[in-house]
Amino acid sequence: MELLLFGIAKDIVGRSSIDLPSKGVQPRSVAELKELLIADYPDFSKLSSFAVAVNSEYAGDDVTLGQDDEIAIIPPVSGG
Amino acid sequence: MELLLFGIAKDIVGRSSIDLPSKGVQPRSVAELKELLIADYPDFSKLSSFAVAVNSEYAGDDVTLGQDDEIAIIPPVSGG
Amino acid sequence: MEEPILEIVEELDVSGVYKELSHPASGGICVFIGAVREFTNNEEVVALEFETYKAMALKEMRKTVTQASEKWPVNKVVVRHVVGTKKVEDPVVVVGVSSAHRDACFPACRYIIDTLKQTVPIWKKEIFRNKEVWVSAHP
Amino acid sequence: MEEPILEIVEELDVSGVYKELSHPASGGICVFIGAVREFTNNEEVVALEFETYKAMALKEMRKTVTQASEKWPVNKVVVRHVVGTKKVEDPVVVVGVSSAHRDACFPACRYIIDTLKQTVPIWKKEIFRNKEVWVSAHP
Repeated sequence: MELLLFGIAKDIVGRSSIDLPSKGVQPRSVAELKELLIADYPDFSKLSSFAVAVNSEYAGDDVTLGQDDEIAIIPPVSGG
Repeated sequence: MELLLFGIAKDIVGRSSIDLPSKGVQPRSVAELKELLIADYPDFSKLSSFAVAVNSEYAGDDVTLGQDDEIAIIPPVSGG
Repeated sequence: MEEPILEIVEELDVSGVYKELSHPASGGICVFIGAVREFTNNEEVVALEFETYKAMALKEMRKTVTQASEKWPVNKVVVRHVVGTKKVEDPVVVVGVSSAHRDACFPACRYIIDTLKQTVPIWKKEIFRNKEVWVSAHP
Repeated sequence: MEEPILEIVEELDVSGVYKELSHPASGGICVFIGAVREFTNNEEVVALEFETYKAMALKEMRKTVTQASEKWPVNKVVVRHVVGTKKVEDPVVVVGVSSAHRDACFPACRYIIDTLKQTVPIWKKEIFRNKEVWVSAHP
Protein backbone atom coordinates (compact mmCIF):
# COMPACT_ATOMS: atom_id res chain seq x y z
CA MET A 1 0.00 0.00 0.00
CA GLU A 2 1.69 3.18 -1.23
CA LEU A 3 1.00 6.52 0.37
CA LEU A 4 1.63 9.67 -1.71
CA LEU A 5 2.64 12.86 0.07
CA PHE A 6 2.29 16.41 -1.22
CA GLY A 7 3.08 19.93 -0.10
CA ILE A 8 3.81 20.25 3.59
CA ALA A 9 3.00 16.54 4.11
CA LYS A 10 6.04 15.72 2.01
CA ASP A 11 8.16 18.11 4.11
CA ILE A 12 6.92 16.59 7.40
CA VAL A 13 7.68 13.03 6.33
CA GLY A 14 10.76 14.00 4.32
CA ARG A 15 9.74 11.88 1.32
CA SER A 16 7.16 12.06 -1.46
CA SER A 17 5.84 8.56 -0.76
CA ILE A 18 6.00 5.88 1.91
CA ASP A 19 5.10 2.24 1.93
CA LEU A 20 2.55 0.97 4.40
CA PRO A 21 2.36 -0.88 6.74
CA SER A 22 4.36 1.47 8.91
CA LYS A 23 6.12 -0.25 11.84
CA GLY A 24 4.08 -3.35 11.06
CA VAL A 25 0.76 -1.60 11.56
CA GLN A 26 -1.65 -1.73 8.59
CA PRO A 27 -4.41 0.92 8.62
CA ARG A 28 -7.80 -0.50 7.63
CA SER A 29 -9.58 2.83 7.25
CA VAL A 30 -8.91 6.50 6.58
CA ALA A 31 -9.44 7.23 10.28
CA GLU A 32 -6.82 4.65 11.26
CA LEU A 33 -4.40 6.02 8.69
CA LYS A 34 -4.75 9.52 10.12
CA GLU A 35 -4.15 8.25 13.67
CA LEU A 36 -1.13 6.31 12.53
CA LEU A 37 0.34 9.32 10.73
CA ILE A 38 -0.15 11.64 13.69
CA ALA A 39 1.44 9.05 15.98
CA ASP A 40 4.47 8.64 13.69
CA TYR A 41 4.75 12.32 12.68
CA PRO A 42 3.30 14.60 15.38
CA ASP A 43 3.67 17.65 13.08
CA PHE A 44 0.57 16.47 11.22
CA SER A 45 -1.48 17.51 14.25
CA LYS A 46 -0.24 21.09 13.82
CA LEU A 47 -1.80 21.47 10.36
CA SER A 48 -5.02 23.44 9.85
CA SER A 49 -6.44 20.15 8.59
CA PHE A 50 -5.53 17.37 6.24
CA ALA A 51 -7.61 15.13 4.04
CA VAL A 52 -7.02 11.71 2.56
CA ALA A 53 -7.69 10.72 -1.03
CA VAL A 54 -8.25 7.13 -2.07
CA ASN A 55 -7.77 6.44 -5.77
CA SER A 56 -7.67 10.21 -6.36
CA GLU A 57 -11.03 10.94 -4.70
CA TYR A 58 -11.51 12.63 -1.34
CA ALA A 59 -12.32 9.91 1.19
CA GLY A 60 -14.16 10.24 4.51
CA ASP A 61 -12.87 8.75 7.77
CA ASP A 62 -14.90 5.57 7.43
CA VAL A 63 -13.64 4.63 3.97
CA THR A 64 -11.78 1.29 4.10
CA LEU A 65 -8.34 0.94 2.58
CA GLY A 66 -7.42 -1.96 0.30
CA GLN A 67 -4.01 -3.28 -0.62
CA ASP A 68 -4.20 -1.93 -4.21
CA ASP A 69 -5.56 1.50 -3.42
CA GLU A 70 -3.58 4.63 -4.29
CA ILE A 71 -3.72 6.66 -1.13
CA ALA A 72 -2.65 10.30 -0.84
CA ILE A 73 -2.36 12.80 1.98
CA ILE A 74 -3.95 16.10 0.98
CA PRO A 75 -2.85 18.98 3.22
CA PRO A 76 -4.85 22.25 2.92
CA VAL A 77 -4.96 23.11 -0.80
CA SER A 78 -3.87 26.55 -1.96
CA GLY A 79 -4.02 26.68 -5.74
CA GLY A 80 -4.94 29.73 -7.78
CA MET B 1 -27.31 75.50 -33.08
CA GLU B 2 -26.33 72.09 -34.48
CA LEU B 3 -28.16 68.95 -33.53
CA LEU B 4 -26.33 65.61 -33.89
CA LEU B 5 -28.37 62.51 -34.65
CA PHE B 6 -27.34 58.91 -34.01
CA GLY B 7 -28.72 55.44 -34.52
CA ILE B 8 -32.43 55.32 -35.19
CA ALA B 9 -32.69 59.12 -34.70
CA LYS B 10 -30.55 59.52 -37.81
CA ASP B 11 -32.85 57.14 -39.69
CA ILE B 12 -35.98 59.01 -38.57
CA VAL B 13 -34.66 62.40 -39.63
CA GLY B 14 -32.78 61.06 -42.64
CA ARG B 15 -29.61 63.01 -41.80
CA SER B 16 -26.82 62.82 -39.24
CA SER B 17 -27.24 66.44 -38.18
CA ILE B 18 -29.70 69.32 -38.55
CA ASP B 19 -29.42 73.01 -37.95
CA LEU B 20 -31.75 74.66 -35.51
CA PRO B 21 -33.96 76.72 -35.46
CA SER B 22 -36.32 74.36 -37.24
CA LYS B 23 -39.15 76.14 -39.12
CA GLY B 24 -38.19 79.36 -37.36
CA VAL B 25 -38.71 77.89 -33.89
CA GLN B 26 -35.72 77.99 -31.53
CA PRO B 27 -35.90 75.60 -28.56
CA ARG B 28 -34.78 77.20 -25.31
CA SER B 29 -34.64 74.00 -23.25
CA VAL B 30 -34.25 70.26 -23.64
CA ALA B 31 -38.00 69.88 -23.03
CA GLU B 32 -38.81 72.32 -25.85
CA LEU B 33 -36.38 70.55 -28.15
CA LYS B 34 -38.06 67.20 -27.52
CA GLU B 35 -41.51 68.68 -28.22
CA LEU B 36 -40.26 70.27 -31.41
CA LEU B 37 -38.70 67.02 -32.62
CA ILE B 38 -41.81 64.99 -31.94
CA ALA B 39 -43.93 67.61 -33.72
CA ASP B 40 -41.65 67.58 -36.78
CA TYR B 41 -40.90 63.84 -36.74
CA PRO B 42 -43.74 61.89 -35.11
CA ASP B 43 -41.70 58.67 -35.25
CA PHE B 44 -39.74 59.95 -32.24
CA SER B 45 -42.82 59.32 -30.12
CA LYS B 46 -42.68 55.62 -31.07
CA LEU B 47 -39.23 55.10 -29.51
CA SER B 48 -38.84 53.38 -26.13
CA SER B 49 -37.32 56.65 -24.98
CA PHE B 50 -34.77 59.15 -26.12
CA ALA B 51 -32.39 61.38 -24.22
CA VAL B 52 -30.66 64.62 -25.09
CA ALA B 53 -26.99 65.39 -24.52
CA VAL B 54 -25.68 68.94 -24.26
CA ASN B 55 -21.93 69.28 -24.82
CA SER B 56 -21.64 65.48 -24.60
CA GLU B 57 -23.32 65.15 -21.19
CA TYR B 58 -26.79 63.77 -20.55
CA ALA B 59 -29.12 66.75 -19.96
CA GLY B 60 -32.44 66.79 -18.08
CA ASP B 61 -35.58 68.42 -19.50
CA ASP B 62 -35.00 71.75 -17.73
CA VAL B 63 -31.47 72.32 -19.06
CA THR B 64 -31.37 75.48 -21.20
CA LEU B 65 -29.86 75.45 -24.66
CA GLY B 66 -27.36 78.06 -25.83
CA GLN B 67 -26.38 79.01 -29.35
CA ASP B 68 -22.92 77.44 -29.06
CA ASP B 69 -23.94 74.18 -27.41
CA GLU B 70 -23.33 70.87 -29.13
CA ILE B 71 -26.63 69.07 -28.81
CA ALA B 72 -27.22 65.41 -29.57
CA ILE B 73 -30.22 63.12 -29.65
CA ILE B 74 -29.46 59.89 -27.80
CA PRO B 75 -31.90 57.09 -28.66
CA PRO B 76 -31.84 54.00 -26.40
CA VAL B 77 -28.22 52.87 -26.25
CA SER B 78 -27.32 49.27 -27.06
CA GLY B 79 -23.56 48.87 -26.90
CA GLY B 80 -21.74 45.78 -25.74
CA MET C 1 -6.02 53.19 -9.94
CA GLU C 2 -3.67 53.88 -12.81
CA GLU C 3 -4.89 55.94 -15.76
CA PRO C 4 -7.43 53.65 -17.49
CA ILE C 5 -7.22 52.67 -21.16
CA LEU C 6 -10.50 53.72 -22.81
CA GLU C 7 -10.86 53.32 -26.56
CA ILE C 8 -13.30 53.15 -29.45
CA VAL C 9 -11.67 51.03 -32.17
CA GLU C 10 -12.43 49.63 -35.60
CA GLU C 11 -10.61 46.37 -34.97
CA LEU C 12 -10.53 44.72 -31.56
CA ASP C 13 -7.66 42.38 -30.71
CA VAL C 14 -8.23 40.94 -27.27
CA SER C 15 -5.12 38.77 -27.10
CA GLY C 16 -2.95 41.49 -25.50
CA VAL C 17 -5.40 42.64 -22.83
CA TYR C 18 -3.82 40.46 -20.16
CA LYS C 19 -0.46 42.20 -20.63
CA GLU C 20 -2.12 45.60 -20.33
CA LEU C 21 -3.74 44.61 -17.03
CA SER C 22 -0.76 42.85 -15.49
CA HIS C 23 0.51 44.67 -12.40
CA PRO C 24 2.83 43.56 -9.57
CA ALA C 25 0.14 44.29 -6.95
CA SER C 26 -2.63 42.52 -8.89
CA GLY C 27 -3.28 38.91 -7.95
CA GLY C 28 -6.55 38.87 -9.90
CA ILE C 29 -7.53 39.92 -13.40
CA CYS C 30 -11.09 39.66 -14.67
CA VAL C 31 -11.81 40.17 -18.37
CA PHE C 32 -15.20 40.25 -20.05
CA ILE C 33 -15.48 39.95 -23.82
CA GLY C 34 -18.74 40.56 -25.63
CA ALA C 35 -19.00 38.92 -29.04
CA VAL C 36 -21.52 38.69 -31.89
CA ARG C 37 -23.97 35.83 -31.41
CA GLU C 38 -25.32 33.83 -34.33
CA PHE C 39 -28.98 34.03 -33.36
CA THR C 40 -31.29 36.58 -31.74
CA ASN C 41 -34.74 35.20 -30.88
CA ASN C 42 -34.10 32.32 -33.28
CA GLU C 43 -33.36 34.65 -36.19
CA GLU C 44 -29.97 34.31 -37.84
CA VAL C 45 -27.82 37.40 -37.44
CA VAL C 46 -25.70 38.22 -40.51
CA ALA C 47 -23.79 41.07 -38.88
CA LEU C 48 -23.96 43.78 -36.25
CA GLU C 49 -23.30 47.41 -37.05
CA PHE C 50 -22.06 49.68 -34.28
CA GLU C 51 -22.22 53.46 -34.27
CA THR C 52 -21.10 55.80 -31.51
CA TYR C 53 -21.04 59.39 -30.37
CA LYS C 54 -17.34 59.07 -29.70
CA ALA C 55 -16.53 62.12 -27.54
CA MET C 56 -19.47 61.41 -25.25
CA ALA C 57 -18.87 57.64 -25.23
CA LEU C 58 -15.32 58.13 -23.93
CA LYS C 59 -16.59 60.56 -21.27
CA GLU C 60 -19.26 58.11 -20.12
CA MET C 61 -16.75 55.25 -20.08
CA ARG C 62 -14.49 57.34 -17.86
CA LYS C 63 -17.36 58.14 -15.46
CA THR C 64 -18.22 54.46 -15.21
CA VAL C 65 -14.63 53.42 -14.56
CA THR C 66 -14.25 56.16 -11.94
CA GLN C 67 -17.40 54.94 -10.20
CA ALA C 68 -16.06 51.39 -10.24
CA SER C 69 -12.74 52.52 -8.78
CA GLU C 70 -14.62 54.26 -5.96
CA LYS C 71 -16.57 51.10 -5.16
CA TRP C 72 -13.70 48.58 -5.41
CA PRO C 73 -9.90 48.84 -5.00
CA VAL C 74 -8.80 48.29 -8.59
CA ASN C 75 -5.32 48.79 -10.05
CA LYS C 76 -5.79 48.83 -13.82
CA VAL C 77 -8.79 49.05 -16.16
CA VAL C 78 -9.16 48.60 -19.91
CA VAL C 79 -12.38 49.31 -21.81
CA ARG C 80 -12.42 48.98 -25.60
CA HIS C 81 -15.49 49.00 -27.82
CA VAL C 82 -15.74 48.59 -31.57
CA VAL C 83 -17.50 50.64 -34.21
CA GLY C 84 -18.38 49.42 -37.69
CA THR C 85 -19.65 46.12 -39.00
CA LYS C 86 -18.91 42.90 -37.11
CA LYS C 87 -19.62 39.28 -37.96
CA VAL C 88 -20.54 36.28 -35.82
CA GLU C 89 -17.89 35.48 -33.16
CA ASP C 90 -16.13 38.83 -33.65
CA PRO C 91 -15.39 40.51 -30.31
CA VAL C 92 -17.21 43.84 -29.92
CA VAL C 93 -16.27 44.94 -26.43
CA VAL C 94 -13.61 44.06 -23.88
CA VAL C 95 -13.65 45.16 -20.25
CA GLY C 96 -10.68 44.18 -18.10
CA VAL C 97 -9.91 44.94 -14.46
CA SER C 98 -6.94 43.98 -12.30
CA SER C 99 -6.90 44.16 -8.52
CA ALA C 100 -5.09 42.65 -5.53
CA HIS C 101 -7.85 40.08 -4.97
CA ARG C 102 -10.64 38.60 -7.08
CA ASP C 103 -13.26 40.04 -4.71
CA ALA C 104 -12.64 43.39 -6.42
CA CYS C 105 -11.96 42.62 -10.08
CA PHE C 106 -15.03 40.41 -10.63
CA PRO C 107 -17.70 42.87 -9.42
CA ALA C 108 -15.86 45.89 -10.88
CA CYS C 109 -15.69 44.23 -14.32
CA ARG C 110 -19.37 43.29 -14.12
CA TYR C 111 -20.33 46.79 -12.99
CA ILE C 112 -18.45 48.40 -15.88
CA ILE C 113 -20.01 46.23 -18.61
CA ASP C 114 -23.51 46.53 -17.07
CA THR C 115 -23.25 50.32 -16.80
CA LEU C 116 -21.65 50.68 -20.24
CA LYS C 117 -24.67 48.94 -21.75
CA GLN C 118 -27.00 51.38 -20.01
CA THR C 119 -25.25 54.71 -20.41
CA VAL C 120 -22.52 54.77 -23.05
CA PRO C 121 -23.81 56.23 -26.36
CA ILE C 122 -23.16 53.29 -28.65
CA TRP C 123 -25.88 51.89 -30.88
CA LYS C 124 -26.14 48.46 -32.39
CA LYS C 125 -28.09 47.52 -35.49
CA GLU C 126 -28.82 43.84 -36.05
CA ILE C 127 -28.58 42.89 -39.71
CA PHE C 128 -30.78 39.88 -40.50
CA ARG C 129 -31.30 38.32 -43.94
CA ASN C 130 -34.40 40.40 -44.67
CA LYS C 131 -34.38 43.29 -42.21
CA GLU C 132 -32.31 45.57 -40.01
CA VAL C 133 -33.24 46.50 -36.45
CA TRP C 134 -31.77 49.11 -34.10
CA VAL C 135 -31.59 47.16 -30.85
CA SER C 136 -33.80 48.44 -28.00
CA ALA C 137 -35.06 51.41 -30.02
CA HIS C 138 -38.72 50.41 -29.81
CA PRO C 139 -40.76 49.12 -26.86
CA MET D 1 -21.41 22.40 -22.80
CA GLU D 2 -18.63 21.28 -25.11
CA GLU D 3 -15.83 19.09 -23.73
CA PRO D 4 -13.91 21.43 -21.38
CA ILE D 5 -10.18 22.10 -21.69
CA LEU D 6 -8.58 21.17 -18.35
CA GLU D 7 -4.82 21.29 -18.03
CA ILE D 8 -1.90 21.43 -15.63
CA VAL D 9 0.95 23.18 -17.42
CA GLU D 10 4.49 24.36 -16.78
CA GLU D 11 4.11 27.53 -18.86
CA LEU D 12 0.82 29.44 -19.05
CA ASP D 13 0.16 31.60 -22.11
CA VAL D 14 -3.18 33.34 -21.63
CA SER D 15 -3.20 35.27 -24.92
CA GLY D 16 -5.02 32.53 -26.85
CA VAL D 17 -7.75 31.77 -24.31
CA TYR D 18 -10.25 34.03 -26.06
CA LYS D 19 -9.95 32.01 -29.26
CA GLU D 20 -10.49 28.77 -27.34
CA LEU D 21 -13.69 30.14 -25.79
CA SER D 22 -15.11 31.79 -28.89
CA HIS D 23 -18.34 30.11 -30.01
CA PRO D 24 -21.11 31.24 -32.39
CA ALA D 25 -23.75 30.96 -29.64
CA SER D 26 -21.65 32.79 -27.04
CA GLY D 27 -22.30 36.50 -26.66
CA GLY D 28 -20.33 36.65 -23.43
CA ILE D 29 -16.91 35.41 -22.36
CA CYS D 30 -15.57 35.84 -18.83
CA VAL D 31 -11.93 35.09 -18.09
CA PHE D 32 -10.23 35.13 -14.71
CA ILE D 33 -6.45 35.16 -14.46
CA GLY D 34 -4.66 34.66 -11.17
CA ALA D 35 -1.13 36.06 -11.04
CA VAL D 36 1.74 36.25 -8.57
CA ARG D 37 1.51 39.32 -6.36
CA GLU D 38 4.58 41.17 -5.16
CA PHE D 39 3.63 41.33 -1.49
CA THR D 40 1.84 39.10 1.02
CA ASN D 41 1.14 40.81 4.34
CA ASN D 42 3.77 43.44 3.47
CA GLU D 43 6.46 40.83 2.89
CA GLU D 44 8.09 40.78 -0.50
CA VAL D 45 7.43 37.57 -2.41
CA VAL D 46 10.39 36.34 -4.45
CA ALA D 47 8.53 33.48 -6.13
CA LEU D 48 5.69 31.01 -5.74
CA GLU D 49 6.21 27.30 -6.13
CA PHE D 50 3.25 25.15 -7.17
CA GLU D 51 2.95 21.42 -6.72
CA THR D 52 0.00 19.23 -7.66
CA TYR D 53 -1.41 15.73 -7.45
CA LYS D 54 -2.09 15.81 -11.15
CA ALA D 55 -4.51 12.92 -11.71
CA MET D 56 -6.70 14.03 -8.83
CA ALA D 57 -6.43 17.73 -9.72
CA LEU D 58 -7.78 17.07 -13.21
CA LYS D 59 -10.62 14.97 -11.75
CA GLU D 60 -11.54 17.70 -9.28
CA MET D 61 -11.38 20.37 -12.01
CA ARG D 62 -13.77 18.29 -14.08
CA LYS D 63 -16.21 17.90 -11.16
CA THR D 64 -16.14 21.65 -10.58
CA VAL D 65 -16.75 22.45 -14.23
CA THR D 66 -19.58 19.91 -14.40
CA GLN D 67 -21.19 21.50 -11.35
CA ALA D 68 -20.89 24.95 -12.94
CA SER D 69 -22.46 23.66 -16.17
CA GLU D 70 -25.39 22.30 -14.15
CA LYS D 71 -25.92 25.66 -12.46
CA TRP D 72 -25.50 27.92 -15.50
CA PRO D 73 -25.95 27.38 -19.27
CA VAL D 74 -22.34 27.56 -20.43
CA ASN D 75 -20.96 26.68 -23.86
CA LYS D 76 -17.21 26.37 -23.39
CA VAL D 77 -14.87 26.22 -20.41
CA VAL D 78 -11.08 26.39 -20.08
CA VAL D 79 -9.21 25.78 -16.81
CA ARG D 80 -5.41 25.81 -16.81
CA HIS D 81 -3.17 25.85 -13.76
CA VAL D 82 0.59 25.99 -13.55
CA VAL D 83 3.08 23.87 -11.65
CA GLY D 84 6.64 24.86 -10.89
CA THR D 85 8.22 28.14 -9.87
CA LYS D 86 6.57 31.44 -10.84
CA LYS D 87 7.72 35.03 -10.45
CA VAL D 88 5.83 38.26 -9.75
CA GLU D 89 3.23 39.06 -12.45
CA ASP D 90 3.43 35.55 -13.93
CA PRO D 91 -0.03 34.09 -14.52
CA VAL D 92 -0.65 30.96 -12.46
CA VAL D 93 -4.24 30.06 -13.30
CA VAL D 94 -6.73 30.93 -16.00
CA VAL D 95 -10.43 30.13 -15.87
CA GLY D 96 -12.53 31.05 -18.90
CA VAL D 97 -16.22 30.51 -19.60
CA SER D 98 -18.33 31.42 -22.63
CA SER D 99 -22.13 31.52 -22.65
CA ALA D 100 -24.98 33.10 -24.56
CA HIS D 101 -25.32 35.93 -22.01
CA ARG D 102 -23.09 37.44 -19.35
CA ASP D 103 -25.55 36.41 -16.62
CA ALA D 104 -24.10 32.90 -16.98
CA CYS D 105 -20.39 33.34 -17.73
CA PHE D 106 -19.63 35.73 -14.84
CA PRO D 107 -21.02 33.58 -11.98
CA ALA D 108 -19.82 30.34 -13.59
CA CYS D 109 -16.26 31.70 -13.89
CA ARG D 110 -16.35 32.91 -10.30
CA TYR D 111 -17.75 29.61 -9.08
CA ILE D 112 -15.01 27.63 -10.82
CA ILE D 113 -12.10 29.68 -9.45
CA ASP D 114 -13.62 29.79 -5.93
CA THR D 115 -14.21 26.03 -5.91
CA LEU D 116 -10.81 25.28 -7.46
CA LYS D 117 -9.14 27.11 -4.61
CA GLN D 118 -11.05 25.00 -2.08
CA THR D 119 -10.95 21.53 -3.58
CA VAL D 120 -8.34 21.03 -6.30
CA PRO D 121 -5.16 19.42 -4.90
CA ILE D 122 -2.64 22.10 -5.79
CA TRP D 123 -0.26 23.52 -3.20
CA LYS D 124 1.51 26.83 -3.21
CA LYS D 125 4.70 27.67 -1.35
CA GLU D 126 5.53 31.34 -0.90
CA ILE D 127 9.25 31.99 -1.21
CA PHE D 128 10.30 35.09 0.73
CA ARG D 129 13.84 36.39 1.12
CA ASN D 130 14.42 34.50 4.37
CA LYS D 131 11.76 31.83 4.57
CA GLU D 132 9.39 29.58 2.69
CA VAL D 133 5.77 29.01 3.71
CA TRP D 134 3.22 26.48 2.46
CA VAL D 135 0.12 28.67 2.14
CA SER D 136 -2.81 27.79 4.45
CA ALA D 137 -1.00 24.78 5.92
CA HIS D 138 -1.10 26.08 9.49
CA PRO D 139 -3.91 27.78 11.43
